[in-house]
Amino acid sequence: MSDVIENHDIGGQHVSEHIEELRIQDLHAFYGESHALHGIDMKVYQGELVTLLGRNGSGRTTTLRSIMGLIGHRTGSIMLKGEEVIHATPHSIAHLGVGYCPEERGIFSRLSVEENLMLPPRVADGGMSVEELYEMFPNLAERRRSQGTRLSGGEQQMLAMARILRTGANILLLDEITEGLAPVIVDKLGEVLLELKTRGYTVVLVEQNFRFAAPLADRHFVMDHGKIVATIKADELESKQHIFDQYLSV
Amino acid sequence: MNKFLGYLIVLAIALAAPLFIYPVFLMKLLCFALFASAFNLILGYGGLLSFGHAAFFGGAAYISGHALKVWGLPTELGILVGALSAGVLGLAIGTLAIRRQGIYFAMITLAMAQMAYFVFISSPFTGGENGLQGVPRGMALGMIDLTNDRSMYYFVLAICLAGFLLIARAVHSPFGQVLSAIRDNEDRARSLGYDIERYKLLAFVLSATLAGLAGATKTVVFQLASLTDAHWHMSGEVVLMTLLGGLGTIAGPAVGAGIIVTLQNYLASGPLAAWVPVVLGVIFVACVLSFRRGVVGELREFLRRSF
Amino acid sequence: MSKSDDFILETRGLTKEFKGFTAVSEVDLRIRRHTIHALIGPNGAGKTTVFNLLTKFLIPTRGSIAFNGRDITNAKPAEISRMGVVRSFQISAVFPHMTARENVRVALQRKLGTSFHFWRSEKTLHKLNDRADELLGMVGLERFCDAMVGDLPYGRKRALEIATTLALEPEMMLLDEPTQGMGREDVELITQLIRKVSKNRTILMVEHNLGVVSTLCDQITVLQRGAVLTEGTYAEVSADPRVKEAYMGKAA
Amino acid sequence: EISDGVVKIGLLTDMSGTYSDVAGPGTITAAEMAIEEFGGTVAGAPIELVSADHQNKADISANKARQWGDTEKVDAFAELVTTSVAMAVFEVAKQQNKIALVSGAASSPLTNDACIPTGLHWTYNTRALGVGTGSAVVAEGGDSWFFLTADYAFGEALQGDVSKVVEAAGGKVLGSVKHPFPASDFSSFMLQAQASGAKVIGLANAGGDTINAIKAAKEFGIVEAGQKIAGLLVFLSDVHALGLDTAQGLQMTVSFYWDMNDETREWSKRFFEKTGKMPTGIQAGTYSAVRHYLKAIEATGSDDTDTVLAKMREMPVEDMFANGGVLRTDGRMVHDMYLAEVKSPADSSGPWDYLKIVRTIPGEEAFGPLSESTCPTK
Amino acid sequence: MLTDLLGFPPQVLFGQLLLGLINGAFYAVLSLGLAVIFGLLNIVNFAHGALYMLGAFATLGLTQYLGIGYWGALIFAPLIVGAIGVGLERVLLRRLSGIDHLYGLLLTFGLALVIEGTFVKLFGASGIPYPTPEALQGGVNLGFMFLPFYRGWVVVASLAVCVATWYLFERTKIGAYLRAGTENPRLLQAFGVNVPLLTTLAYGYGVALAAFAGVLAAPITQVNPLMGSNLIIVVFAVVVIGGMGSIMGAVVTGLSMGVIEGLTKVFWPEASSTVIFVVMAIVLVLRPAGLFGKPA
Ligand SMILES: Nc1ncnc2c1ncn2[C@@H]1O[C@H](COP(=O)(O)OP(=O)(O)OP(=O)(O)O)[C@@H](O)[C@H]1O
Ligand SMILES: Nc1ncnc2c1ncn2[C@@H]1O[C@H](COP(=O)(O)OP(=O)(O)OP(=O)(O)O)[C@@H](O)[C@H]1O
Ligand SMILES: [Mg+2]
Ligand SMILES: [Mg+2]
Repeated sequence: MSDVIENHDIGGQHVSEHIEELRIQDLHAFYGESHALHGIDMKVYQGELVTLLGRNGSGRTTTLRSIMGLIGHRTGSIMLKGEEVIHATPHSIAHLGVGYCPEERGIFSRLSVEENLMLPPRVADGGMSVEELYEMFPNLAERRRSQGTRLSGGEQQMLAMARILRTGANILLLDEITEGLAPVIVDKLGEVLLELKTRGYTVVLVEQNFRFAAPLADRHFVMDHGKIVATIKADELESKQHIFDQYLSV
Repeated sequence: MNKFLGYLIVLAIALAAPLFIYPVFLMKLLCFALFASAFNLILGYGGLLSFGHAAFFGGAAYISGHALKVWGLPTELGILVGALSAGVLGLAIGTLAIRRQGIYFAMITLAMAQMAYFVFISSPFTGGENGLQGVPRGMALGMIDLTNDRSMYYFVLAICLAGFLLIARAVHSPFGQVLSAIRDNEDRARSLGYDIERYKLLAFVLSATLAGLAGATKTVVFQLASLTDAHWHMSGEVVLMTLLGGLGTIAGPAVGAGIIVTLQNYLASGPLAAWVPVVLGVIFVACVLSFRRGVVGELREFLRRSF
Repeated sequence: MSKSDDFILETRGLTKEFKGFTAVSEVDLRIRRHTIHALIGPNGAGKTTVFNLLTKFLIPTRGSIAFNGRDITNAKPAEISRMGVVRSFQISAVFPHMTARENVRVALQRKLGTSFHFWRSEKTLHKLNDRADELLGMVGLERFCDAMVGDLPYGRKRALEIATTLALEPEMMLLDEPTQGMGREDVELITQLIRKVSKNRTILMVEHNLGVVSTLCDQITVLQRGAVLTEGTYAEVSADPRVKEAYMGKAA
Repeated sequence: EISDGVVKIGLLTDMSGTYSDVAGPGTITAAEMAIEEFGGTVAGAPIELVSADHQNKADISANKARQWGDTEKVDAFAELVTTSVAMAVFEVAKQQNKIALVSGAASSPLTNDACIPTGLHWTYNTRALGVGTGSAVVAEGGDSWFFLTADYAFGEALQGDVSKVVEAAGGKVLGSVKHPFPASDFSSFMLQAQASGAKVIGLANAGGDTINAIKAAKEFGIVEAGQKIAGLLVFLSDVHALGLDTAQGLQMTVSFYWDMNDETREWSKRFFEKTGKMPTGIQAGTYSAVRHYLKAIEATGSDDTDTVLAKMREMPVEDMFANGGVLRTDGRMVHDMYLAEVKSPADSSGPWDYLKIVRTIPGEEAFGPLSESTCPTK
Repeated sequence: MLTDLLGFPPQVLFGQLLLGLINGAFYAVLSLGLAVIFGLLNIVNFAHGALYMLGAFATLGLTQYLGIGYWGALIFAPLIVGAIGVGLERVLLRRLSGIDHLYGLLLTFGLALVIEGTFVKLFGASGIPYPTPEALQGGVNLGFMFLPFYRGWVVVASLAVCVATWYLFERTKIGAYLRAGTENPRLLQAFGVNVPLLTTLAYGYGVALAAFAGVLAAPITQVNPLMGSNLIIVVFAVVVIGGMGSIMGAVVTGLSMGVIEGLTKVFWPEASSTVIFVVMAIVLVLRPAGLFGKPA
């Protein structure tokens, strides 16, 4: 079981020049007194799409939240684009070009759909325009004036995703973004992620829907009980099926 | 068994206390302990912060004072009338407020209590700023002379014990179960078929009635009812007592009331007299910042962790 | 079989408008007794809104709803639940500061009619414990009877929620995305559970997981833009090109 | 025979509120000055003074007094500014059979309907104020009145007593408005008073309330527009706070003024050295009451309530405050009152030189005969 | 109704209305500050009355000790008190983020007791006079009443502040941040907004508004340690009527409640201090989220 991946292990063609966008070392995170992450180590390179897989409660969301600086108590090291952010505040982390789409969607009820969309400040150049986004998610265009939380569950999910695509963030932390979406929309999201990858975006994807994640990802990190227990490259999926069986099914 | 022994010891102390401590002070303490426990019923177990409980405390104080002084009712009956009218007032205020939660609930109860306050200040029967003075203590059961502080004390002790028992029972009753379910997850309780407004309302009315019982008893002890009892500071004070003692614990509010009343009494006669509100404020702040479980709650937590 | 032939729930011309926006329009839904019926459709099609109308969390703009032939268009949420229509929530709905047994007991105790009795001892509720434990056993929670529910993992909470719902002995259960946010193993668990409890019961569910829908459901209604697009068995529905285009995409 | 071997006086006053300037800490100093005159002991027993802030609240006062009497061996209660306080303490004093020396509260009911056998009303009362200021104002042509009244027993009593005087002198009362106690913004009440068209706006309030009302009148040009303000209970400290510019010409009835004779000047100077302020009538009255109480103990060698009370009634009150004052059986201490007028800045020689005594009102005229009193135990 | 009206001389009616409007201006500025604070921190700032009082005392102190007159105080007192607010937020209120909002109410209630109690101890409860600024002494006879210039100024200054605040919070991006920040500050921060700073500044601003009202009030009501303690309850009612957290609601309701109170003083003086609470009860029954509030 190798937690640390050396540069030469990287196989994905999309990975440009092996620039380290994210490096996590010995990350521990705590909710009050409960210890949620027990020493995470991982690296993600620019232009890579990786997934975090695992059972409910294995610590995937917590990992994303830790990277974002949203967990009060954490130790270890998190390097983002070469900067140590373990002690940084969430807003300064965001300004390194990180976009976060939370599990619970986090649509603001006191803002209209459009205000929700326009809310996150731009953190880098090259974000998508509002028109592009409305084209991608026509439901949103139709309901742009209504109150954010009046949207249906799936529409809220679209909004949460669209919102960070606008900001120009090029490291995306996406938590269960296909949740509650109709299969057609899920297909569309998959296309979007592929497109982003070609643009050099780095994506960390937390997914239950393995069928969705498998064809997109360069590597899969398998988590269990707050640890990364296996790393599986896209081309090893079949050979390492037993690992999935061990950690993901009953 | 252990618990039972504990209760016996507390009871023994309560029975012997007036031999050593000024009974009037003890009675005040008991009344406030009951008031805070009644308040805890709605905040600690119902999850609703009422910022208007002074209206019930003060309202009952006035009405029982009037009943005893002007109508000449026997003492027990006068107290009962006061408590029941607090219950009726609770029903009126509760019906309006119960539909809202959190801060809105606090604000509505505060505003309604403020209306009650203005009624009290401008009605002739309350004596306005002068207060309702010279309420007779009368006889208990028509034979025990209550002008004697000791007898009065045992009378008050009996009333307050009855109040505490009722509260403890209500918390651990079928009703209490539904109430804590509602506090935990309102929508779910509703989807299980409970008409949650009615449950909250009942809790509110119970709490108001018992707060009224405390206020009425206090009137008899001190032989006067005044605006202080109905002022919003009183509503704040009872929150403080409950919070300090421990929200949602049976003994907490009584302990909190004990601490605050003792402190007030002790400070008032010392050089710190004028600092009483400041000291209370500091306790408030300290409680909220680092002591949210209250004395009893923290103690319980400590015991839980170390054993 | 004649009994299961009739419809337990029927809506006629059910319509809901929000400030000029029609979320549900003229929906005629007929749900056969003792079946598992699914409501599917694109995001924003109006599925949750239909649910909310059926359970009276929303008031219909037009149309009527009948349950067992009785008009319930103007009933209140608590009434519906007492009549035997119980919903589960999109997120898990439990009482976190109570034990699992107490959670179920809260649902059971309503029938005793003593829920307003604040002068009675809690002990009067103990006679419900056996039934509560039985229900917990049914959903595989026998080991967690005395556990504080707040500490249970997500999948268990959902299971508990279903046990609580069962305690009401509902004739009909409404499940809104019962497998949402669940890992593979929990999806399995819940799917089996739903099948288990569907005996002698009617279930209406919203679900995007087509795997679950295809294995569980007898009848499927597809909504689109607030209106019924088509109805039928999974095979029928998934063969419909309109459904493919609007909803299923490659998945079908 | 001194009970518990100590003579203990409990002084209840408003230490920080509306009446803290007219009474407040100054009354403690005054009482201490009386005790000092006895060298701190009387009839062989030490004299002790305990004090507390009652915040103008009846309940606080009653509780405090009760506790003092029950547990702290206090023999007499003193000062008791504001009527509601005095009445609450009367209730306790009656039960405990202890002497209550009222020098702060003003309502005449204290020696009428609300009297108790052991309650002594020392400094003044609302009747005397009416007789003094009321009749003086009517005499100058102010024959139609509108009252701004503090909404508690004292305000009511003052308005009632003054109204009687006004009506007896042929004047008319056009109306009144009650204001909360204490109030800060009087503009709305002033507008109502103005709209009444009365020639005189009578302020049936005291302390901070009076000051604020007078300022509001000035702000809204009430006086320029031709109405007259009559402060019915104004103290030296109020004049000091208002400044002569605002207060000049105001007529007021006082029980005491520091600049009346050598004795008053000498005592007041000592008081000034301790407090930095010249004494008000309440403060001087507190001194007089405590002193007379101690004298009676000295004379009888006992602090038994009935014995002391009898002696206090028997001896005339002779000090710099009262000249041959008489303590009646209804509790009233009858002494001369004075009608004064506030000097103009030009007439004043400096700070505290504020008043010109216009008339001495003989005690009997100010307080009325005992036969008028409705006190049942007189 | 008209005949009823005619039963009162216009002097009374218009006079009380105008005074009501002036009081309303205070309600508006104070409730505006509360709304801003509630809007972002989700805290019902019970200390608002005490901070209003601090504004008045700051005015007094600036004048007495530093020789800075009224006009200077109008700028500096809000700044000073705002800075105190910033300190309170940083040291105390911040520690409550993420727990039940009711604790914020309780904490600020305690703070109010501490601040007011301390000032009563230091300065007594009877109030200290503060002179009307030279330039605004005197007044103008409007026919139906004599309007002191100063009171007119109060209305003008308050309205100006209200409009500026409304613009800032409703028409700029800050407004959206504030609304979003109330709901989910952590997420907003994860989007790159410096929420802690925003929170601190919002509290400081709300408090500075209270202090501004305090400066305006100093010449009218005297500088009194308890000047805010009963006012605060009325202002709470105003905020609830307007809709918690609604800027517009706070301003409009503040002014209209002043006027309604003024009218009540004509028709039924005894009820004037209660009328706002009656209005509040009615509004909450009919529109639970307040007149301008959006239902949750
Ligand atoms: N706010 C919280 N307070 C306390 N414990 C928490 C909190 N959030 C998560 N945990 C615990 O931390 C552990 C990891 O949770 P996390 O949410 O990261 O899991 P996950 O893999 O994302 O699962 P899920 O599928 O539920 O999103 C779990 O045991 C969970 O119970
Ligand atoms: N309270 C409301 N006010 C205004 N519009 C609403 C409201 N609730 C829902 N809508 C709109 O009605 C439409 C139907 O919503 P609904 O939640 O029923 O969709 P759904 O079919 O459940 O979708 P999903 O699969 O995404 O959950 C959506 O477009 C939504 O924006
Ligand atoms: Mg939905
Ligand atoms: Mg003695």
